[in-house]
Amino acid sequence: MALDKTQIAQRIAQELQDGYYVNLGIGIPTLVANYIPEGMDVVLQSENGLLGIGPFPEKGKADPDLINAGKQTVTYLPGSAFFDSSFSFAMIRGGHIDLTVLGAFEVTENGDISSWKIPGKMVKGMGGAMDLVAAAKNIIVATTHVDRNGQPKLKKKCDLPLTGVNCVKKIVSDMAVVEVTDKGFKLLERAPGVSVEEIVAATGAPLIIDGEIPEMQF
Amino acid sequence: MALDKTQIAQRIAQELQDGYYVNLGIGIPTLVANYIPEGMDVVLQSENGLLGIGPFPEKGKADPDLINAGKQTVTYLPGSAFFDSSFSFAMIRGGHIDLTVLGAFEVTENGDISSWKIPGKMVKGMGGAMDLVAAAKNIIVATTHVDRNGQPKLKKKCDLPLTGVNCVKKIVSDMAVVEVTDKGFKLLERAPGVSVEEIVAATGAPLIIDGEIPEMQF
Amino acid sequence: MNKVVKNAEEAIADLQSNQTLMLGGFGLSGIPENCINAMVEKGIEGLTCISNNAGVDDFGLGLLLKKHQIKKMISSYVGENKEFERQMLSGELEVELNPQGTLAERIRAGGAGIPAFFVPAGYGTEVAEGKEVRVFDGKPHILERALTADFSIIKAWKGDKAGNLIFRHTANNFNQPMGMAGKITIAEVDELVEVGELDPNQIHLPGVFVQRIFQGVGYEKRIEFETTR
Amino acid sequence: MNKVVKNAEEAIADLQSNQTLMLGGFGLSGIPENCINAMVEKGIEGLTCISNNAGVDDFGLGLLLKKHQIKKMISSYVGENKEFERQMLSGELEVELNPQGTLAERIRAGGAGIPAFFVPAGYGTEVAEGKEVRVFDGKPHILERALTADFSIIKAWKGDKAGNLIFRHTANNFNQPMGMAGKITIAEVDELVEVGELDPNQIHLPGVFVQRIFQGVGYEKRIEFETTR
Repeated sequence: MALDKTQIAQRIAQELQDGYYVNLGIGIPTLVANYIPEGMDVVLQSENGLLGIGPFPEKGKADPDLINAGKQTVTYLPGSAFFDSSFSFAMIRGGHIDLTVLGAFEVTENGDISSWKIPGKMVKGMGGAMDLVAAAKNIIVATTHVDRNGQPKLKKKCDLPLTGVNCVKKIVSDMAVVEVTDKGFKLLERAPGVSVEEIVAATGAPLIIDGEIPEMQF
Repeated sequence: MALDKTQIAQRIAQELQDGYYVNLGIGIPTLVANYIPEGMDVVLQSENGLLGIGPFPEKGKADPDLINAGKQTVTYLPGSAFFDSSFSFAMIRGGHIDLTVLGAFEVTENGDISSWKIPGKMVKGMGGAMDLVAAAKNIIVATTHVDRNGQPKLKKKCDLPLTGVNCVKKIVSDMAVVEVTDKGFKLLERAPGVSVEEIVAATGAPLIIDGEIPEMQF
Repeated sequence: MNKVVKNAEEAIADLQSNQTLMLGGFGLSGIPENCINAMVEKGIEGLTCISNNAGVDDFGLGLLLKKHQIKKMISSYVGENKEFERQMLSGELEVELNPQGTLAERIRAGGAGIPAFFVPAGYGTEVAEGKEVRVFDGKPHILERALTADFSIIKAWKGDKAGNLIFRHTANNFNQPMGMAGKITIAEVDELVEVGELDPNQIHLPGVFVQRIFQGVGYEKRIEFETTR
Repeated sequence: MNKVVKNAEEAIADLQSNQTLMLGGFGLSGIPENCINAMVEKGIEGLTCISNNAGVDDFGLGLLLKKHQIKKMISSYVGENKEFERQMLSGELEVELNPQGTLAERIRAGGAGIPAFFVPAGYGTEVAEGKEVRVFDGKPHILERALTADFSIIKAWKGDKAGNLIFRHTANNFNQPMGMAGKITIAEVDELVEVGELDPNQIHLPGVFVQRIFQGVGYEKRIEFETTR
């Protein structure tokens, strides 16, 4: 059975390592924060100027001067630091963030990603996504495997305007964990109960399938 | 009679305006700080990271963490701010400093300046001088009119390696105040008791002399 | 040298139609509420506004949009504003979208006297169209130009009468770099203190960058998405 | 995640000959005394040192120079050091002189992922030799490249165990940008405190940039030109 959003976040959390500085995009990626393994030091960066995002505030304690990049009220943790936007992106562009997790409309077998614009329909802007994908060492996309119309989101070529090229390293979808290799998509894991055939059918580009594909472990 | 160093500094201080942010180079320029007119707000910038240089510390109060760009111990004033070197030069390069006063080996009639290197002899480096002359809105050179060998320092062309081109706006020497105009050097004022003829003789490029040249007033 | 003005009206008195402005803030956090309201009141038009976001329909820059005072926006994210979307799609409003980090760095560069610089962000996307591409260390980059403005209008937490500013939490965001990039920078602050009351090691933006300052009144500090545990 | 090391020896344990280092400080103010001494002790050679100055004959980087451990210096001002001058004039030491602001910005750019940028400083001088010149807004600029280093070795005032740093007065200088530009950044501090003791609004260099930190000992903090009233 395909994963729900929470499970996608849970699976991505397994990619975290002690000492990681991580930027989590809006949506499913934000949920990853809830599954940081106990005892592991992971510091969350918010590109509007905070290193060390804490949990959402208690009711009545929301501070308008303290929001995340999704404009949600947050808190900060001991050891946090605040800084301006140019410094924040110096941190991102300079490669000091270990991992970026973000959503996508489409991802290609060579790691291109479209995530910010649907011509004629959605014109919200790219925010910090282009900077993040151009600079982070490791970029994981959190997404459903197919779109609302059942069309593959993992493709040979993006149809929508690009956010970045050759940048996505891994995709964790509701159906599979897929690595972007020099030779294209490589299937690493299946969602529990989802078959390799189902994943192949739902993917818009060839999948390298090397031996037995294990189920994700939670 | 030609001015002494203190008088050169005094004359330059007359160029200050209320609200000016000023960077004073090493040597005579530093002395300008002693002649800021009473009641005038002038803020001194030190390119190693201080806006608002105060007087030298009292004996026994020198702080190794608080020096000026000449590496002398200083103090700071109420309203001062400290910052790093890249920010300091953002301030300078971005044109936020109103006036830079510095010494020179040579200045040319089109505003070129040499001040940092004597090939084969002196190789200390340019420090912040190249950044300052490339960016300040107004650059005044404080200098003797001739060098130790009696040779003019105001010339048609620099013989020594340049610090910057087309940048010096005014020269206050021990003999004269000279403006650098589109048409070359223009004599503005004479040191008390120094004749126009003496100044012309000591200058290595033509001087525009427009009417009666007044003596400097102190 | 007196930088202190009475209020927003006095601060923006010589601001004119068709000028280019930078306006600090991220979402509705750290926006110069007083000056925005005064600009709405003043009715100047044809403005080019450099601001990461465009407010919401009834607050922040949305107020200027509603009255058609803005000709062009240079931003990174303009969601959460229906009137904005309408004006953009209808062609009434010109919009230049920048990657957020590129926008922030263009502004910092404008204040720092760096006319152009290379960044990786946007390479291979429509952002790169018409821009010089150059490979450094095997990675393609695009050349981006600095931004400056006739006025930078920013919001800080504490400021002293010499213009030194301290920002609070994530309300800093674009305010600090924008404060460096305006020909004239106007700072409105929650609290205006005497010179000497701020620790010189804690100044985020030194007074040299700030030409006018005043203590704002009646801050609404609206929260866009109040999220609690 | 443990960033705290015991001392300078442990901090530089894997530093090797022929590597490129950035060393913070302006003159003798804010230099990483402990690490410099440990490097002298360790005897590594062939170093490329990026540092605004080169210390004095018997202190700071002068100690490494004296033992011929430095192959190349990238600096802006190297006066006040006779041995330096001798080695440079004799050709034993390679020296690249940069305008100070260009040096600082090249370092910041290295940390900020900006591979190259244009500045006016040095145009028309020998600094511009071999560099691309381009006119922006009527003014010629030269293209400068970013600097990075295998190790950045910096000195701060207070630091916490997460690597967050606060500098004091003009001892900040090159330490902050260099802290951003090292593949590994080592910070020695006057005072190492627990996580949470520093105000998050007052951090000059956030911990993400710092890989190793320790509280230094026996700081001499020599004054180059003690000047009093």
